Amino acid sequence: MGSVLEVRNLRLYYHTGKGAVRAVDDVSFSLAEGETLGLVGESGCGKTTMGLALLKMPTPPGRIEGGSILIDGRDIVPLGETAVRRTVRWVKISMVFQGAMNCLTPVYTVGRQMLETLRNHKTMARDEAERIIAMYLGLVGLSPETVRRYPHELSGGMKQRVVIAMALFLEPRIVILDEPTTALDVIVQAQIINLLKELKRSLKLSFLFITHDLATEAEVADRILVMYAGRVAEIGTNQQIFGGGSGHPYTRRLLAATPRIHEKVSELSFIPGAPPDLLDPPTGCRFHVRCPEVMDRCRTEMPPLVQVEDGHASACWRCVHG
Amino acid sequence: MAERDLLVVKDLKKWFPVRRSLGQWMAGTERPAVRAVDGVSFEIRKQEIFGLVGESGCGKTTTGKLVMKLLEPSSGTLEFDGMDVTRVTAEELARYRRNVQMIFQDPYASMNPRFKIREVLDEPLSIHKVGADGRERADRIARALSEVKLTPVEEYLDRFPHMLSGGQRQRVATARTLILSPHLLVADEPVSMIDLSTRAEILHMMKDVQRDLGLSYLYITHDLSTARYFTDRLAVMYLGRIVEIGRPDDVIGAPRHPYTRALIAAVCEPVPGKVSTCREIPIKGEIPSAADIPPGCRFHPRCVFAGPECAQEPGPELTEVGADHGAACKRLSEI
Amino acid sequence: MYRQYLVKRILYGIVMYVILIFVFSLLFNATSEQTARSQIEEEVRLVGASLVNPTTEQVTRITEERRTELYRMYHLDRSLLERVFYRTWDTLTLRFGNSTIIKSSRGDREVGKIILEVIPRSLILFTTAVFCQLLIGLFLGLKKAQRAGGLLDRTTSVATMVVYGMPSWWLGMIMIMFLVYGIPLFPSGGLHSSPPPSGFLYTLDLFYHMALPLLTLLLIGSWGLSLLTRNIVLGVLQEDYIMAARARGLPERNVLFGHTLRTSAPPITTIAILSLLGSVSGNILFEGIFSWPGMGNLYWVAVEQNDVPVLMGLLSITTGLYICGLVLLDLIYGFLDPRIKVGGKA
Amino acid sequence: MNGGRLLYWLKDFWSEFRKVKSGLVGLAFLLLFLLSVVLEPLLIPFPETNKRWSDITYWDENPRSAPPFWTNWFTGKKSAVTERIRSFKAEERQSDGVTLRNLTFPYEDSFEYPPYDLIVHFSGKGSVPFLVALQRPDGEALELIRAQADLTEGEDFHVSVDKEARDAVMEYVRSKESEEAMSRLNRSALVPTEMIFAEAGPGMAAKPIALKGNYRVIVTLMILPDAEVKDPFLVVSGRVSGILGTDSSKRDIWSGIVAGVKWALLIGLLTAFVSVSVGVVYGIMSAYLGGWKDSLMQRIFELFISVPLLPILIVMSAVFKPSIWTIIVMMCAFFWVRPVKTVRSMALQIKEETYIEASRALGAGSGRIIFRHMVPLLIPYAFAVMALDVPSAVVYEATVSLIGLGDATIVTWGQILRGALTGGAVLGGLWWWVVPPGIMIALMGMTFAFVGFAMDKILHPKLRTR
Repeated sequence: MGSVLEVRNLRLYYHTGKGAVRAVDDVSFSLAEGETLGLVGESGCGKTTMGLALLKMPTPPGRIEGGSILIDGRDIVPLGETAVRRTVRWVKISMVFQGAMNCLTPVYTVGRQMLETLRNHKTMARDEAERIIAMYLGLVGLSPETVRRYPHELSGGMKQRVVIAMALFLEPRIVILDEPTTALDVIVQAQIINLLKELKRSLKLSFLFITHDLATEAEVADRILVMYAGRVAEIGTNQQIFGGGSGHPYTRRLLAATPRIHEKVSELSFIPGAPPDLLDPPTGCRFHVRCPEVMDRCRTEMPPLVQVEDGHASACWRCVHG
Repeated sequence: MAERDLLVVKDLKKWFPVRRSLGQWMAGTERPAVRAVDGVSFEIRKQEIFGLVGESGCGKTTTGKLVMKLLEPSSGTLEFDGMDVTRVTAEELARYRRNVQMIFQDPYASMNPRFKIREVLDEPLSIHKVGADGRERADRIARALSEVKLTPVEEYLDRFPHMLSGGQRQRVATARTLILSPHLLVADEPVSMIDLSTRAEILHMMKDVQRDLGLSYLYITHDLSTARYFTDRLAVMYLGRIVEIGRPDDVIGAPRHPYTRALIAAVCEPVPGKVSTCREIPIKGEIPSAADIPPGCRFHPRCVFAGPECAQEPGPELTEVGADHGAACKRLSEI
Repeated sequence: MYRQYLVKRILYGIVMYVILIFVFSLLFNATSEQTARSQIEEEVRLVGASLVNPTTEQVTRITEERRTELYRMYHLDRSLLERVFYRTWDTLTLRFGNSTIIKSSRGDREVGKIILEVIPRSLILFTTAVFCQLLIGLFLGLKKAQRAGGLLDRTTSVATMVVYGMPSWWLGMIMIMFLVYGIPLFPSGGLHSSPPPSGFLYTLDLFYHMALPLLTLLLIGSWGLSLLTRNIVLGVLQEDYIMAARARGLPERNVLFGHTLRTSAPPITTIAILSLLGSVSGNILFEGIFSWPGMGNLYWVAVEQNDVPVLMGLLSITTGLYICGLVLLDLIYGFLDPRIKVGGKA
Repeated sequence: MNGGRLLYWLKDFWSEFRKVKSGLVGLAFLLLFLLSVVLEPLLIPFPETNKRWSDITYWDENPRSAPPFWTNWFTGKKSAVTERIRSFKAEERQSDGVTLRNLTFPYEDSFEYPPYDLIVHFSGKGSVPFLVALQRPDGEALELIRAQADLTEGEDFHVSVDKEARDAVMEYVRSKESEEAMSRLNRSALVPTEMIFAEAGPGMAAKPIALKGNYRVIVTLMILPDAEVKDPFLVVSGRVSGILGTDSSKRDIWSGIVAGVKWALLIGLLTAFVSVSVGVVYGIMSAYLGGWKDSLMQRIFELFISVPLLPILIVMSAVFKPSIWTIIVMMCAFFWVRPVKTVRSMALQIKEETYIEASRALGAGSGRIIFRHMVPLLIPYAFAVMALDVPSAVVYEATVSLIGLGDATIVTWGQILRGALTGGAVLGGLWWWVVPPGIMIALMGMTFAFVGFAMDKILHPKLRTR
């Protein structure tokens, strides 16, 4: 099975003074070539940590405890820092960070930063590199002249496009997008989403699209992975999750809490309580404290990821004999 | 109008003069100004939730601050409960402050991190010297907290803001505004920084409070979907002016202004089957800067239906297009 | 854009200098006039003495005439404000009048010449010191930031504290006592050895004489800078764009010297030069200890001889140099920080 | 900030401060300094140091430029230590109405280098003829001084062997030396004490060898009925003296240093307190007022900041010949500018915080906003800035004193260093004169640096950067 990325039982903990925060706790999924996997969850569920873990760059004091990350079949967890830096980062897998607005070094022009990254990984003549940069800037809808601009001279939308172009021009196998549209206005947001769709089609890229907004996810992702408190709650295709057949109460509650534009929603539901403290998460299913359909079993045993239908799995005791 | 409107805003303007460079000053060019709010008129009835929707930089937050009298208007009038409050003396302002309160976007930043919740809630009381003694003030604070359903009250009084979740903090901020029993609450993006799962909870709380205390809301947001669910009437703003106003079902259900249409087209829905299709948004180019606003209809450079007359002065006025539904566009009939 | 910023800043510096000179003239007006009057009396006495067997009536008339003429020349007969205005004008056009006692090496008493003669020597010493301090401070600061909390970091921080309140001239005295009289390693002071060697040997000799003062200044100044650099660099290392740069697979060398140092350059240079300007004005007496014939030494001699015109001249020139330093500082900051050099939104 | 909250805040602050090791070291030194100021009378051997520092007569007994006594520990050849001998054996005899009192002062001499001088002190009233004699360990006794003391009430009378006993000693040496050695001996170069404490015998004039053992200085007083003699004591002026030795004008450096502590603390703290308070208030007002008032205040600030500190201080001191108080005022006049920049930017940052706008929306006036929201954040930080400002005030005063423009009527470390510079201490290698004052200035600086940086780390209002 031509999966570009294979994550098996990944565990990443933040070792703070007060103990180990289990940000990513035994997560497994795979990403096929040319496919977009949507990683959705509320703040603090470990989605950004997951993205950084794939680049083997957990923000300190985070550390990968266990599990493996296979890119094109090669596990990058045991690799040394220099090996990862030279052969994995931006070559095999690149990332558009959450605060893309200040991911460009303020004192260098856009062109110089792109040139530096390009020629660091591929030895090529200067004009050849400039040609590639101009091409990719064009792809994201920016004039080649942007190369001479400093970051502070660009608007939010333009900076977003530059960062996306930079994530693409080394033609990596996988591109991680962490909340790329959250800080933008709705129209610019739509334009960026359209851009990503075109890039996916033309460059046959596989995306890992991380966001907390279900609506954006439905717009972009082929398959969806819902995370809650560091663990996988549900995984399934776009149709399976959003088509009404979602298996996990958390996903169903989230969908019911998202206001719709095209039909008058009389009553907006919500989930009482707040996400659990990952220092000592609740026993059994981590959602059981807030789950309206909780059973005794949920409180004691951690539910396994159960196949509900082909390619659709959910970690909830209700699905076990459902 | 059967009942008198609570708040009437007529042709409100707020221009921020931009510092001219030495050269411009020499040449005597007229001082350029950022026209953040450029002639806005609307009214809010009693017990009504009025929404102000628009992209960032459209002037909705500035309008909120003008209503809160945190900023002095460049021109236009502001009428509250029948009284002209555009220019007020100090005591009139103090009384106005008791009637009109504000909830801010970032629940954490709107409270002094070094104050306990008790002190946060005590501030309005000590400012307006309400409550004869400590006991009455403590009682008012307890009542306000239970109003926003943060019970048992004792559990929260001695905690610091950083010990509460986003939702709880926004409840404390709301309680702080209710303590002086205002009539109008200006809420600037109250739920945009709160997690999806607790966002509806806060909106419910605000609706209950409105019903119990007969409040009106000026609800400012960029999120059209929440506006459709939460508001009774809403206005869409673009570059400092209202382009469409009316009930949410009309404005969002059957939008007449091209900009409103573009906004609605750009909003995504959590429904399957749209992965492969590119969303078609009827709009062109990027939003111009508020310092040099296009002549005539300010939307015409980006409007797909723009005709020659759209670029000529004067710009379109709000015209009735349905029951309690207006839009500002010269080519309403052709769209 | 940068040119406009440059012109504005220089003009601003000049205006500041004029105002300060006016304030100084006003502040020290009483004493300056007093010395002016005594100089005039002396000149008048000379005139009187040089007359060949004059009658008493003739002597008083000529001296009286000479005195009123001199009073008018020095504008002493005008109102206070005018007098101060004229003195300001003289100071601005570098006409400081004559010194009471001090003579320049070529023997003339004109204050302007005396000061002009000593400025280059001070500049040599202090610019080299500032340059070395910047270099050491930057390099050490970077090393400390790389391994924050390490042994090097802790020891240098303690050194900074020890040196924090130490007067540089005192350290100079100690260095002379131990490294000149104790172990004769360095010359005891002065610019060069008494029969100044010529050509290349001269510069060698000059450096040999400058070595001890330079060493002392470095011991005092470079620690503070290294702590400063460390804090700023540590701050920048937490920024998003540094994480992004690392994520792009750039080698640590590029990330540290390229992105981090280049971004922290403007704040570092600002505070570094500001603190060095402060220390230069603080270490002015330093030269007296090493009898290094610069401006500091002249201050020392002027105070000893109580030579007011020289003191006034020195104060004006030092303030002028100080303001040039501040203006230069802003220009460098503007050059290094594109947000100023290239200006606002496109 | 009512009492309760202040106490709570202090407890909280102390729990943080305790964690910073360097801060505690600084605090320990600070307490040491304060203690030395309080215990000054006990620490200082010369009680009137403060008033009579530049009065030469007060220090007359001390040896000139003598190193500290503990230098003896490091050399084989020991030098006599300056000491004051108060214990004596007194015998009285009455003969025809006149009381003859014999005072015997024991002096144990175990040094290779004999003391410079022996000085007999006593007070009382009336005129008292007296005789001073020395009994040597080798049994020899020689009469040193025979003179008449006219005592006036309340005044201390003293007589020095070095000055008065030169002839007697010459006689003694002549009786021991050969004629030929005596002719070569130059009378004025003779050091009396070297002779009387040396081995008696030929060649003692040229190369005296120290005679160790117990000496006895016997003072015989003939007290007439109306005369009276009280509290006699003997001062041995040795080659090494005091904890930190003496300077070229015989002043005890240890006394000067200890006396200087209080002045350094006073100058430092007063200047720092006044200038930082002014600076902080100026910064807050400038930030809060905003608009043209803010830019006007900034222009005034820039005017002051463009003035080089030391040169203006030197010139003003040269012209106005100030006392210490005017120096402090001058320093404050130029130091207040230093905290303005940081405090103003912090105040601006706070002013932009949403909770300030929320308070204004609640109806709070500017006074309330400044004192309820800005001051509790900035004032504690101002104390950290104050601590960091103290050392520079101390150094500037020392520098002004070094150049001779300081206030000579008081004892400061700067004055001591001034004396050292003009007294050629560096050339003469009198390290105990040059090193201690500088070390103390540096130590004071280090103390406040440790305390200041520790407070800065805790109190810096770490505003959330969005």
